[in-house]
Amino acid sequence: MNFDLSKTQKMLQDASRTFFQRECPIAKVRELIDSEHGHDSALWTRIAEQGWTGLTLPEEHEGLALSLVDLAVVSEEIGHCCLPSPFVATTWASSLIDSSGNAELKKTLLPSLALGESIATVALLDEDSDWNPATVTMSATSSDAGVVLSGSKRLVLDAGVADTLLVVARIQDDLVIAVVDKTASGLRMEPTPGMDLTRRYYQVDFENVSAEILASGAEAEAALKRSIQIGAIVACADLLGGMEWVLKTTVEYARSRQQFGKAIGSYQAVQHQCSDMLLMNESARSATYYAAWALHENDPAGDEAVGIAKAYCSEAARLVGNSGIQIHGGIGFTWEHDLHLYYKRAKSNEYLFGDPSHHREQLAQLIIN
Amino acid sequence: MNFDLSKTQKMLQDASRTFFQRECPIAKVRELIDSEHGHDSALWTRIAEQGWTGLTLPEEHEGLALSLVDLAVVSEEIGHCCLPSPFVATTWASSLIDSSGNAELKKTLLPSLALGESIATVALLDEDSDWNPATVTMSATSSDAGVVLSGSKRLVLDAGVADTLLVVARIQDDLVIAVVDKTASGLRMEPTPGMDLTRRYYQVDFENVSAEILASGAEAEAALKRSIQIGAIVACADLLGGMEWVLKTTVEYARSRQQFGKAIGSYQAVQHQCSDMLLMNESARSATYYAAWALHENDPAGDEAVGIAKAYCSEAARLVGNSGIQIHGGIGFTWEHDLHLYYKRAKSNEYLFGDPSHHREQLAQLIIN
Amino acid sequence: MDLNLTESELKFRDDLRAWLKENLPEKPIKAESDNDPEYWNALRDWQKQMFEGGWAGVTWPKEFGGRGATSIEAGIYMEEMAAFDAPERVGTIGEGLIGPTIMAEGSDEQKEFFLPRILNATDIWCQGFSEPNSGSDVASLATKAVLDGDDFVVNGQKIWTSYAKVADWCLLLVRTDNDAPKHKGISALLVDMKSEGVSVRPLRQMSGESAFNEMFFTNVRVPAKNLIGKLNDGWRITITTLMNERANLGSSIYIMFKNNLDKLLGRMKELKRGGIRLADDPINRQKVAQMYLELEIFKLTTNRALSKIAKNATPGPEGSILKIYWSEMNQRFVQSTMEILGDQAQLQDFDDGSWVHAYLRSRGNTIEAGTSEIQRNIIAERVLGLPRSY
Amino acid sequence: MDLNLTESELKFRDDLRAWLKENLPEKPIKAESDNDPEYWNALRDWQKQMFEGGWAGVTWPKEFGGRGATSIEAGIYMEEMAAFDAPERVGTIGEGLIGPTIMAEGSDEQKEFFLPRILNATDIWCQGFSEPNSGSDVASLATKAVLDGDDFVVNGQKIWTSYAKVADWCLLLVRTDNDAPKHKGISALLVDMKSEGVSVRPLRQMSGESAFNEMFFTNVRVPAKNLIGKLNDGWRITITTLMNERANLGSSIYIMFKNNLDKLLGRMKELKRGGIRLADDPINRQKVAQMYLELEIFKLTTNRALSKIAKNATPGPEGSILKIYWSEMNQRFVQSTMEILGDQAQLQDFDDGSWVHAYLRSRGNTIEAGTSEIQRNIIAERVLGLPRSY
Repeated sequence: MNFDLSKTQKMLQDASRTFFQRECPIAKVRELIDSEHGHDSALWTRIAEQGWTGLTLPEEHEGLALSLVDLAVVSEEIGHCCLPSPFVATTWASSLIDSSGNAELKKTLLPSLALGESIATVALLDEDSDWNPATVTMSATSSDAGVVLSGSKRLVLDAGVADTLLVVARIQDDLVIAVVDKTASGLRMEPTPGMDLTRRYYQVDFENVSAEILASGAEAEAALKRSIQIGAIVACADLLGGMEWVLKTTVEYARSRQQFGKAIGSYQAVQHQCSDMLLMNESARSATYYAAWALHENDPAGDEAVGIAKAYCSEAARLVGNSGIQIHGGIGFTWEHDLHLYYKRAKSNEYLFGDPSHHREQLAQLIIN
Repeated sequence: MNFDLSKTQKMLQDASRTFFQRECPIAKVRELIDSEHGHDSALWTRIAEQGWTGLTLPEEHEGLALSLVDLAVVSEEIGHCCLPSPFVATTWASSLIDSSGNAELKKTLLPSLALGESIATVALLDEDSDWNPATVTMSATSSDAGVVLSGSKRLVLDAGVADTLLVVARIQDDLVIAVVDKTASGLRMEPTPGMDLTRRYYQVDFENVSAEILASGAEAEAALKRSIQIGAIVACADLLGGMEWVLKTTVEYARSRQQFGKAIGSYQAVQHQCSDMLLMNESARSATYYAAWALHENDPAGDEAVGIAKAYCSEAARLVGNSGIQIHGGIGFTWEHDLHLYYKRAKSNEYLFGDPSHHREQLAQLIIN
Repeated sequence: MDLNLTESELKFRDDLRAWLKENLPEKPIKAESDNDPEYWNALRDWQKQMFEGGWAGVTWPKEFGGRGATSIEAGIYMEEMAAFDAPERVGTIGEGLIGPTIMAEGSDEQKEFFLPRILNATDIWCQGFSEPNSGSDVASLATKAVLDGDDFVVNGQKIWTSYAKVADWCLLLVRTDNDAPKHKGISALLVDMKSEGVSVRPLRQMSGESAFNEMFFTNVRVPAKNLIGKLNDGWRITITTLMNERANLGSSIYIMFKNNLDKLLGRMKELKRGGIRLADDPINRQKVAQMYLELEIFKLTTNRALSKIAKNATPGPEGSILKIYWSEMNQRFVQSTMEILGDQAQLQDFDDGSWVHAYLRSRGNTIEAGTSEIQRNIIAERVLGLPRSY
Repeated sequence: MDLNLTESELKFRDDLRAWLKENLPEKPIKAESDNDPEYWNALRDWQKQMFEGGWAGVTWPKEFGGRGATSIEAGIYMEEMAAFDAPERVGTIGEGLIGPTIMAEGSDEQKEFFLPRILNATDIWCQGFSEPNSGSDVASLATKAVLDGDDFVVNGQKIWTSYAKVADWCLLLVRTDNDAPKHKGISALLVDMKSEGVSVRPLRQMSGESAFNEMFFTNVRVPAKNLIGKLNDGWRITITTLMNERANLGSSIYIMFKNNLDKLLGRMKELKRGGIRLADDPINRQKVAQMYLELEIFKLTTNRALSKIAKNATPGPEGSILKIYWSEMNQRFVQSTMEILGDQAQLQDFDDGSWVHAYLRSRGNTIEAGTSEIQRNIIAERVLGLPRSY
C-alpha cells in the first residue's frame, strides 16, 4: 500500500503548479473575472498543449490516457491558482462522452475537446431537479435525426463559450443525453452570474431544438453517473487546492501580523483555528485522492468514496475559508484581498455535483440498503 | 417589561437555594444514588412542608397557587443541587390531573400530592411511541369502573415509589388517561436503570389492570399536552440549574489550577470555552424563564416558547457539560468528581419531554403551517 | 417578572407607530450609486424630520433635546423602526456614540455647539478608532497629534470608518504622548472633516459594497478647544463609547433577521427540489426550526439585557455575549439558508442577490466592532474573572 | 499511488489470519471483577501464545525477537486483531512504548534482560508519567529520586496509570535535579513494581470501570543500574515514548468504531420510533452517513500516515492530527448514536449498556494521551511553525 503520488504523478504536480503560477497569477485571475466569459482562449490553448484538456481521455482520441489520480493532481493546482476557465465543464462533458458507448460521437467530439480546440458542457439541472438524474423531468421527443428538445436548464457551466452542449432529458421514462451544437436553432442562453466570480453559469432555454443522441436508457444513466462522479473528483481537488492556499496564506499572516505586541499566531484562539484548518485540509486530501484512486480502479468502494469526498471537502473548504477570513480580520473581508475569490469559489464547488446533504443521503442508501 | 424575578420570586429563589444546600448537599445526593429508589421520604416531607410539591396547584387542593415562573425557580435549584427525588414525576402527574376537567379526581388525588403524602407518575411511552401523544398505541377497553389496561410502558419515572400511575392509552381513536393504583392487580414493574444516577426509570407491564378514567378524547389530549409542557419547563430549569453549577465549578477550577506556571484560565483555549459556557447558560436562562412566563400567561407564543426552551437547554447543557469535563481534564473524568452526576442527569433531561429533534419538528409545524 | 409592556411603554410604542404611519417617506430612500448626494440629502432630511417629530435621540435626556426614553423604550424604538423598514438613520453614530460621549465628557461649549447639530442632522459623525496596524489592539494606535500653538497637528491613517464619505465631524483618537504606556498617551479630538489635509478613500468589502472607508490625515490642524476630556485621557473615553456601541443594537438586528427568516419560510413554501416542496423536507424543517429558535432566544436575551440596563443605567461587558450570539447565529443562519434553498441561492439574480449578499456580509459580523476572539477575552476576564490571556 | 496491498503485505495479513483462526481462544477472555487474577493470567497466556506464534512485537527488529514488520504491516496487524476481536494485549505498553525505548536508549544489559520478558509476557509494564499536579505540563513532575549509595530513593505520586494493578515493571519519570530548568532535571527509571514502598490505588472513571490507577512511591529503592539513558536526560526519552504512543493506534480504533457503527446500523433497521423505522428517518440517515464518512476518512488518513512512516521511519507530530480527529469524531459519533436510537439508548440494560458506556467513555478521549488543546498547540507550533503560545 502506498498513498504517495508516484514519481510521474509528482512530476505532473510540479509541472502544473509551475505552469499555473506562471500562466495564471492572481492578477490574471482578476483580469479574467472582469471579462465577459471568464475564459482566455490563448491560455486555454496553452493548457491544452500540456495535454490537460484530454488528461484521462483515450490515446486514440488524442488524450493522455492518464488516471483519475492525475486528473485530481491537475485539478488541485487549478483550484490552488483559482483559475477561471471552462475546465470543469469540459472535463465533465468529455467524461460523459467517453463513458458512453457511442463510438461514432466519441470519434467526432473527443479529439477536438482533448486538443482544446473545442469546449463542451453538460446541461443537467431542470427548474426543480437536483443532482440525482432520476429527478430530471425535461422531456424530449424522438425525431428522425435523434430528438427534439424543449424546456429549460439552469446552472449550466460555461454555456457561453461551449461549442457543444450535452443535454439530459427524458423520453417517457428513459433518460436521454442529447448533443446540441451551439449554432442549433431554438437555443437561447442567458448568463446567470453566481457568487463565484471565477465561474460562469447560464440559464439555457430550448425551443424545439434538434439534437443527436449520445446515449439513452441504462447506458445514459451509467455514463451520466460516472461523469458526475468524475466531476465530483475535479470539484474536490479544486476545493483541496483552494483550502491549501487559504491555509498557507493564513498561517503566513498569523506569523507576521502583530497585535498586543505579539504575532497573532501565538494566541491559542488563532493557533487552534489554524490547527483545525490543517486537520481538515489533510482529511480532505485523504478523501479526495482515495476517491480518485478507487473510482479509477473501479474499486467496489468507489461509489461511496466519491460521496464521502464530496460531502467532506465541501464542508471543510467552507470552514477553512471561514477561519481564514476570521484570522485575517478586517483585511480578509475586503475585495482587495484574494481570500474572497477562494471563498466564493468554494461555495460554487459545494453545490456542484451535489451538496453534502445530497451525498449523505446517497451514502445512506449505500450503507443501509 | 421586566425580565427580573419579582421580590417574592427572589425570596423563593433564596429560600430554595438555602434549603437544598442544607438538606441535600452532594454527599446526600451520593447516598441517595446508592439507595434503591433514589428517594428519601423524610426529605420529601420537608420539601412538601415548604409547599413545593404543590407549588402551582390551586389553593383549594392544598397548593400554593403560584406561577410556572415560581416552579421554574424551584426546579432550577433542584437541578443545581442534583436532587434525586420523584419531583419531576409528581409535578408532571399533578399538573396532568390539575389540567383535566375531572373535579372529583382532582379532589381525591391532588391534596395528598400537594402535601407530599403521596407520589404519582405518568406512564406515557409505548414500546414504539415518542413524546408526541398521537403516537401512543397501547389500547384500553371500556369497563364498568372505567377501563381495563393491557400492555407495556417504558421509561416510567419513579414508578417504584409512586402511589398512583396515570397511564396514557387509547380506546379506538380516543386518547384516554387512566388512573392506576399501585396496589392494582395485574400491575408489574421492573427497574430499568438509566445513565442518570439520580433518577429511576421503570418498565411497567399491565395485564388486565382495572383503572378509573381521568380524562379522555380532546380533553385528555389538551391536559396531556399542557402537563408535558409544564414537565418540559421543569426539565429546562433543572438543566439550567445544573449548567450553572458546572459553569461556576469549572470557572473556579480554571482560576486555581496551574499548568506551565499559570492558571489554566489564562489560556485562551480555556477562556473561550468558559465564555461559550456562559453564553449558553445565559441563553438557556432567557429561554426557560420566558417559556415559563408565556405558558403561565397562556400567551399565544407559549407553545413555541416551550419547544424553543426544551430544544435549546437540552443541547446547551450537554455542551456546557462537555466543556466542563474537558477543562477539568482527567480529574473531571473520575467517578469521584461530581461533574458526571450533572452530566448524566443532563442526558436524561435531554430526552425527557421530548428531545431537541422532536421539538424542532414541532416548532417547524408551528412556523410553517 | 412581567414581560408585558407597561402602560407607558405601550404608549411610547403606539405614539411612535402613529408618527411613523404619518411621516414615513412614501418610497424607500435608495442610493443610485455609492456617491449619490441625493441619497445622503434625503437621509439628512429624514433625520431632521424625526428630530422635529421628537423621535431623534430618544434616549438622550430632555435637557439635551432628547426624549429621556428608558432602555426598554429604546429597544422598542429600534424594533419599530426596523419593523416599519424606516430609512437608515444617518445620525446613528452621532446619536448613539458621540452624543453620549460629549454629554459625559464634553465642555459646556462643546455640548452647546455639537449636541443640537447631531439631533437635527446638521452634522453627521464618524469615529476614527481603528488603524491598519491596530485592529483588535485599538490602544496601539499610531495617529499622532502634536500641539502647535493653539492647534493640534494631526498625522496618520484610520480604517473601517463608516460614514466617513459624508461625515461633517469625526471623533478621532490620537496619540499625544509617545513615552507613556500605550493606554495613557491617547487623546480624543473632535475633528472637522472639512479641514485641510483630511482625505477619505472607500474600502470595498468582499460582499461588494463600500460601507467602510480609509481616512488619511496629513498635517491637519485641529483647534485645541476641540480636545474632548483631558489630554491623554482618551482611552477611558473610548471604552465608554465602545460599550455604548454594543448595547441597544439587538432589537433592530432581531427584526432584520426575522424579516429574512420570514422571506426564507415563504420561499420554502413556494419552491420545490427533486419533486419535494422545500418546506416538507424533514431536514430543512430541522434547520429552519433551529434558526427560528436561536433567533427568538436572541430577542429574549436582548430584552433581558435591556431590562437590566433599565435598572443599572449603564451597559456592562455582558454586551459581548449578545455580540457573539448574534454574529455567530447569523453565520449559521446564512449557511442554513444556502443549504435549504440549494444551488439557486448562489445566483446574483435570485431574490435580487439578497441571499448572496447576506451570506458574504455575515463574515464581517464576527470581525467588526470587536472580533469574536476579543469578545470572548472580555467575557472571560471581565465577567468570569479569569486571568488576562494576552 | 497504489492503495492495494503489496504481495508481501497480503502474505503478512493472510499468515496472521490463518494463525488467528487456529489459535484464537474459543471463548472471549472476560474479567469477572476488577481484580480477577484468572483474567490477567489468561491474558498473559494469550500474549505468550502470540509470542510463540511469532505474533508479538511484530514491529520489533528480528535481532530483538520481533518480526521486523513495516508500519503498514503494523496497521494490518492492529486491524486484524480488532477485526477478529482478539483478546486485549496485556503486553501492549511493553511492546509499543517501553521496548522501543529500551532498544533506543537502554544498556546492553537492560536490553538482554528486559526485551525477551516483554515479548513472552513475563513482565507486564506500566508507565509512570502523569502526576496530579502535572497533567498537560508533564515536565513539571515532582516525584523525586535521590541517589543513596547504589540506589535511587524514590518518593512521590503518579496518576492515570493503566495496568498498574498487574504490572511487574514501571517506566518511571522522576526529578533528579531540582535546580535545573524543569526539562533538564528529569530521569527515567525502570522500577520493579514489587519493590517495597510501591502502592497502587484504582481510580474509578465516570464510565464506571477502573482502568486507571494512582501509584504511590514511598522511599522506594531502585538500583542505579535501572536508570535508562543518562542522568537528567529523561525528558528527551519521554518525548520519544509519547510519539510512539500516538502512532499506530489508528487501525484498531477504526475497527472498533466500525463495529459500533455496524451495530448501530443493525439497530436502525430493527427498531421503530413513532411508527417509523429508525433507518427510514431522513434525519437519522444524514447523521449516520456523516458518521460513516468521518470514520472512513479516519482510516484513509491513518493509512496515509502509515504509508509515510514506512518511508521516513519515525512518526512525527502529525500523529496529533489523528489523535484530535478520532477523539472528537468519537464524541460526535456517540452523541449521534444517542440521538438516532433515542431515549432507550440511555438505559443500562439496552444492548448491555454498551451505548451508555461508549457515550461516557468518549469524554476521556479528548483528555487522555494529551488533551485536544495540547495537541492543537503541538500542531500549531511544530507542524505549522507558529510561535509558542504558553
